[in-house]
Amino acid sequence: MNQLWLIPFLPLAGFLLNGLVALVASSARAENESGADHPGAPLPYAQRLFHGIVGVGSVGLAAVLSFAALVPYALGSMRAPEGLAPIVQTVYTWMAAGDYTVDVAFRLDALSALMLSFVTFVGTLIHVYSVGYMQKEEGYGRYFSYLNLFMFAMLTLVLADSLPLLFVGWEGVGLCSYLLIGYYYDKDFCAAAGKKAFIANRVGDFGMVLGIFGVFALFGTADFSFVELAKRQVLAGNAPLGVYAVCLLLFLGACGKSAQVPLHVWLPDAMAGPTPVSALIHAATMVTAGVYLVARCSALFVLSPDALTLVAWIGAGTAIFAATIGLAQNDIKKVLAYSTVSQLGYMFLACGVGAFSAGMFHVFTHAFFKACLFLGSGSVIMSMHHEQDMRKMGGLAGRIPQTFRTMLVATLAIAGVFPLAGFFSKDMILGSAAASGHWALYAVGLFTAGLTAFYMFRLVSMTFFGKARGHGHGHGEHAHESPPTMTVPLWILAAFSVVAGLLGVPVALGGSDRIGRFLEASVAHPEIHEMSHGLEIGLMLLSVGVAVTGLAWAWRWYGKAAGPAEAVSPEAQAFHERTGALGRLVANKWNVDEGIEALVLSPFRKIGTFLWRGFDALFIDGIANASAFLVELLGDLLRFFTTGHVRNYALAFTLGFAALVAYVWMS
Amino acid sequence: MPALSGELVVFGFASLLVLAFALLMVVQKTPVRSVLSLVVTFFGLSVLAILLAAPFIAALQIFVYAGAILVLFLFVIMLLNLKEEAADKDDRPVQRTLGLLVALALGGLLAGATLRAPLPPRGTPTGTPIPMPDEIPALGRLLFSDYLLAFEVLSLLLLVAAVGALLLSKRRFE
Amino acid sequence: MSPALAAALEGAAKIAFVWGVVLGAVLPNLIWVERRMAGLIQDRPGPNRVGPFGLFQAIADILKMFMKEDVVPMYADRLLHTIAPLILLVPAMSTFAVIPFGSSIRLFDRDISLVVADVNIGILYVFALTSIGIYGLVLAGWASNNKFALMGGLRSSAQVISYELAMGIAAISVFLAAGSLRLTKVVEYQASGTFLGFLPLWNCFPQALGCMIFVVSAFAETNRLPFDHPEAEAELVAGYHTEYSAFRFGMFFMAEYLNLIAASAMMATLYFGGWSLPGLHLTGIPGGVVSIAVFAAKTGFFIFLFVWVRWTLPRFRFDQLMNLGWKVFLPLALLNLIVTGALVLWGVI
Amino acid sequence: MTGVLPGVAPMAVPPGAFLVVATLLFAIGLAGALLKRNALSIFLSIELMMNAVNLLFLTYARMRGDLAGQMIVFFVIAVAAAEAAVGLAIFVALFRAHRTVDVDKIALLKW
Repeated sequence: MNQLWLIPFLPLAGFLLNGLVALVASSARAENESGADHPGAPLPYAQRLFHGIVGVGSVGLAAVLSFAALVPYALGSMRAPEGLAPIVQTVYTWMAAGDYTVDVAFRLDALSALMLSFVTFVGTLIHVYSVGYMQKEEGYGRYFSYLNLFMFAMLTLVLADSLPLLFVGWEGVGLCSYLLIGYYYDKDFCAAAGKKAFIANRVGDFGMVLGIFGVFALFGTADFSFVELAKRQVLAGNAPLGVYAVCLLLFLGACGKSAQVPLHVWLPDAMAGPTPVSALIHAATMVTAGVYLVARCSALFVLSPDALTLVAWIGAGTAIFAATIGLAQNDIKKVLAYSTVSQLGYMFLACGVGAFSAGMFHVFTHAFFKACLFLGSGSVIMSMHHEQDMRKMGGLAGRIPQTFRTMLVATLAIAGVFPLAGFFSKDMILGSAAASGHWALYAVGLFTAGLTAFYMFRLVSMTFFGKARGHGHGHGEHAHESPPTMTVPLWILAAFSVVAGLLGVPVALGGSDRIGRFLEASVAHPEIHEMSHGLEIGLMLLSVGVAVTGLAWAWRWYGKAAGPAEAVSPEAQAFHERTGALGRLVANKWNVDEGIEALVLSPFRKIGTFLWRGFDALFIDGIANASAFLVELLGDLLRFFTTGHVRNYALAFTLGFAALVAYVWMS
Repeated sequence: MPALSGELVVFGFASLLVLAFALLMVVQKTPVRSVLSLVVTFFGLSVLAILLAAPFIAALQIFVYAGAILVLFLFVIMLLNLKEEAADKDDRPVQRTLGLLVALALGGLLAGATLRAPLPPRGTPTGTPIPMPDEIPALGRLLFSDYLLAFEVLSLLLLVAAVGALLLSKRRFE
Repeated sequence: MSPALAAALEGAAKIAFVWGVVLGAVLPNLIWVERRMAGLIQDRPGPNRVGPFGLFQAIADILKMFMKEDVVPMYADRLLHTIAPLILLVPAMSTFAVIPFGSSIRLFDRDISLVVADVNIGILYVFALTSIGIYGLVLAGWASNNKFALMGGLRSSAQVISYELAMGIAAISVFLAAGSLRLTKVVEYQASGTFLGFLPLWNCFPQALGCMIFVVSAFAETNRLPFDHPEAEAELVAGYHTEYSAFRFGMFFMAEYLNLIAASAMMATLYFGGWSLPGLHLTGIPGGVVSIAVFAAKTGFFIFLFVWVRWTLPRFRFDQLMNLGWKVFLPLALLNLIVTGALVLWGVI
Repeated sequence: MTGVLPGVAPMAVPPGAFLVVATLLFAIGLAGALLKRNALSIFLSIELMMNAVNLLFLTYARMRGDLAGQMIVFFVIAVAAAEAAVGLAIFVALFRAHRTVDVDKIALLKW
């Protein structure tokens, strides 16, 4: 497969096609309906079919191509002792400054191959799912064109061979996320959420851009050949400090994109978008771009241990922080959102302790079960007629069995129950944390694992067990299973969240840590002194134990909640009363939004108001008005010379000309 | 002082004609008559042009200037039915006297200046010599080589002028 | 005798010859011919009293005109009213200067080319004069202080200007083919070869369209039927010369006929080979004489055509006239010019 | 003094004479433009000035044996045609609006 560029450009083609057709169709409808196409008008079936085929088809084709590309590569590099050299294909020279050129070049190596595999695969499934999920929505074509555009940007990001090109994809996915969060732009909170996401990402991108410049300053190049240079420690700039700064800047970008504290605020609000979007962009693919970036630049990060420590602690902090918030949420999607944030924290924790391959492994597995969970929640919400409050659900296990089973599997996976995917990846993270001697981090991770298990099973229990709460039409009693276009992807994802972990069975369990060896080629590996297998297995048992405890606890508090009215058991209520202020704080998401409002936004508003009222209105306008006044004065004086008699003008003109001639003659 | 030749006689006659009728054109009160005197002036000018080895220009002078432009003037005058210039005397005497003075002064200045302007020494003409028997092909070649751009721009200008004239002379602007 | 004097004499002789023939022989007989033709076409005898076949009718008319009183209406612009006919007449008479009426003749051992002034801007000269003629009409109309006259004058000038365009552009293609503005060169070009192998290289064959345009426009230029709006009796009494009488009217009359003759001569020269006749290559005196005869014959034919058409076709409406000129002939002439230009460029012609 | 050209007979008339005629003509035209009140007459005077300039160009062309002068005259004539078309159209419109073309009666170009 020697045409890598086709992979991103197929979705682009899909985007153009869908977008154009949607535009033309909607304008046509607007015309013959004598007005803007009024909301809720379902598209004609033929057009829906077209959009579906183009949208799914383009991405599916891209997926086929990418597997055609990466499978041979993966197998080959598995056999080769050192792994294969990365495949780099230059499409054309993007910009040339002096003797330095930035090419539009695509790179296929272990890292991008891994990303490519699940991005295209999960992406395709979610496109299929969307066909079912969005069928009643208006702007069907718009939705698919955005989704295709996102796939284009994401694939560019993954395949890019240079930081500038990666940044293009980076911004592209940011844009698409903004567009899709604000998909229901006629609802205020959706538009607001979109803006919030965009601005939070800007903060990150600011660091990202500076980071790119920094990399260029350090290595004299911005394409990924700098990784090699970093491995051989060939540095141009002021080494230790420079590296530290660049790492922090790049990590700032990663934080923005991957919703790490304190830039995580946008991700929960992003749930305002359609659920498949949350699954694709805000769980499986885009938000992991930050981890990908850090893994890409791992060689650089390794050069600066301080930066790595910071990464690790930010990750760990985010993990536990988000997990605590997740405990107290009642909106099913919000819970999943915070769980995503917390899992991302895990990944950064792994990177921080130098286990980049472990981080990427978790990215990989997480993509499957989190996507599965989100899609499942989407199915639930749809069956509940767009009810998202878990307290109004309950007892759905019997009504939507397929959704229930798939979600249960995914929950066990994310909780880290042996032998599901989540277990291996999470355990690899905790193991390497312990192995690298950061026992504090390990403890945090372990505790978070417990919390994860708890809130996830809380979600499952409140949704599916007990009796149907809520009342009136369109609730539990009338819930019905979703169409196969939605359930089939659920099953596939569930299956993968079971088996995906087998890629990385640790040596201790008689496996051979394939993923680690696979990624060796492209990510750095600071030497981790091995632990004895006994200790390792012990830790595994411990984490499984913690997970099971969490599950049991959640079942005890929420699973048996019987009464039609109550969502939670008395114990839970009691516990909540006992925690008091702290509990309220947690339930209120630690007041992060309020804090940002108070510390950042309101000062900015004040400054802005001052610049407007004081500086612009008084000073600038003052100058303008003054000059205008002067000109007017001058005009009042001069206008007495304009008699309006053409002959006067002619005479004056001639006098001037005569004077000129006289002057020329004399001189 | 060159010998009195036929050419000189023609020149004297033509230039007298030109100046006389130019003056007549200015002092004339009736627009129609001033147009006519201008026509005569142009005749004289074309004679001068022939003396200056520019018969093509001479023909154009009559063909375009006298034959087209001034006829247009006549048209407009007749259309607006302009008779005698208003009998009431000029209400800006200053303008009148001053204008006269300035015109004379400038005329004198220019005459002096042109006469003092450096002229190429005898017998060393610069640029392409005028092929006496038929200068029209030479002009044509020049027009379509060195002056091509000007020529094209000119054609555009004429088009614009035609359109503009049509628009302006429409009865209503709506 | 000195060459200069000889040249002067030669020129004088030619002028005398041309004007003598035109004014003395052609013009009076033309009047007669026209009236007799009218009679013939209208199935009546026509003038047949004065002299044999009424041949002296023209002379009688002219005498009458000179004897009548010359009336100048009140409130007319005397000066202009007086000179207007002259302005019309003089150019009409000057046109003949550039028309080659014969090949060349050898007399008093000097070659005499049979054209008064062989200027290198022949055609431009002709058109310039035509455009001057307009003034005569306009001023006659304006000076008479009579609305019919004014109408006639304006009409005629509008008409002449309009058709001058089509005519000129049609003629340009001829000069493109001949490669010179000299009328002698044009004639020589037409005498030089054959068209399609069997036809003489007269411009009427390769330039058929241009020829048609030129001929029809010539009718308009000379204010002849079917384009005689300046003096459309039915509408304008007598058009621009309503207020003219006696020999001033005669001048207009003369001018019209002179223009007619000149136009015929131009057609013969531009499109029908002038004095040349295929397969006729005499030299010396007989050659010159024969060439003059040939030229006279061709011109005569066109004069006849003018008369014939006048008594055959009715008058157009003025708007029809203008539409024909601007919307049909001008584009056609331009098309013809472009095609000719292309052919010349590719060396076909 | 005369620029003698190959193929061109030496000028029997001193070129200075042409120049003087041209400048006088220009002065006359200028006087007309400044003194006349009828817009059309002013326009005519301007045409006269243009022709004076044309004469200058022709003279210099002859003196220097350079066709460029005649070329410029050609362009001047063409431009004059365009100018006349537009100018006269303006006068017609003006007359429709004010029933006069006396530039003293139409003094709109002021505050």
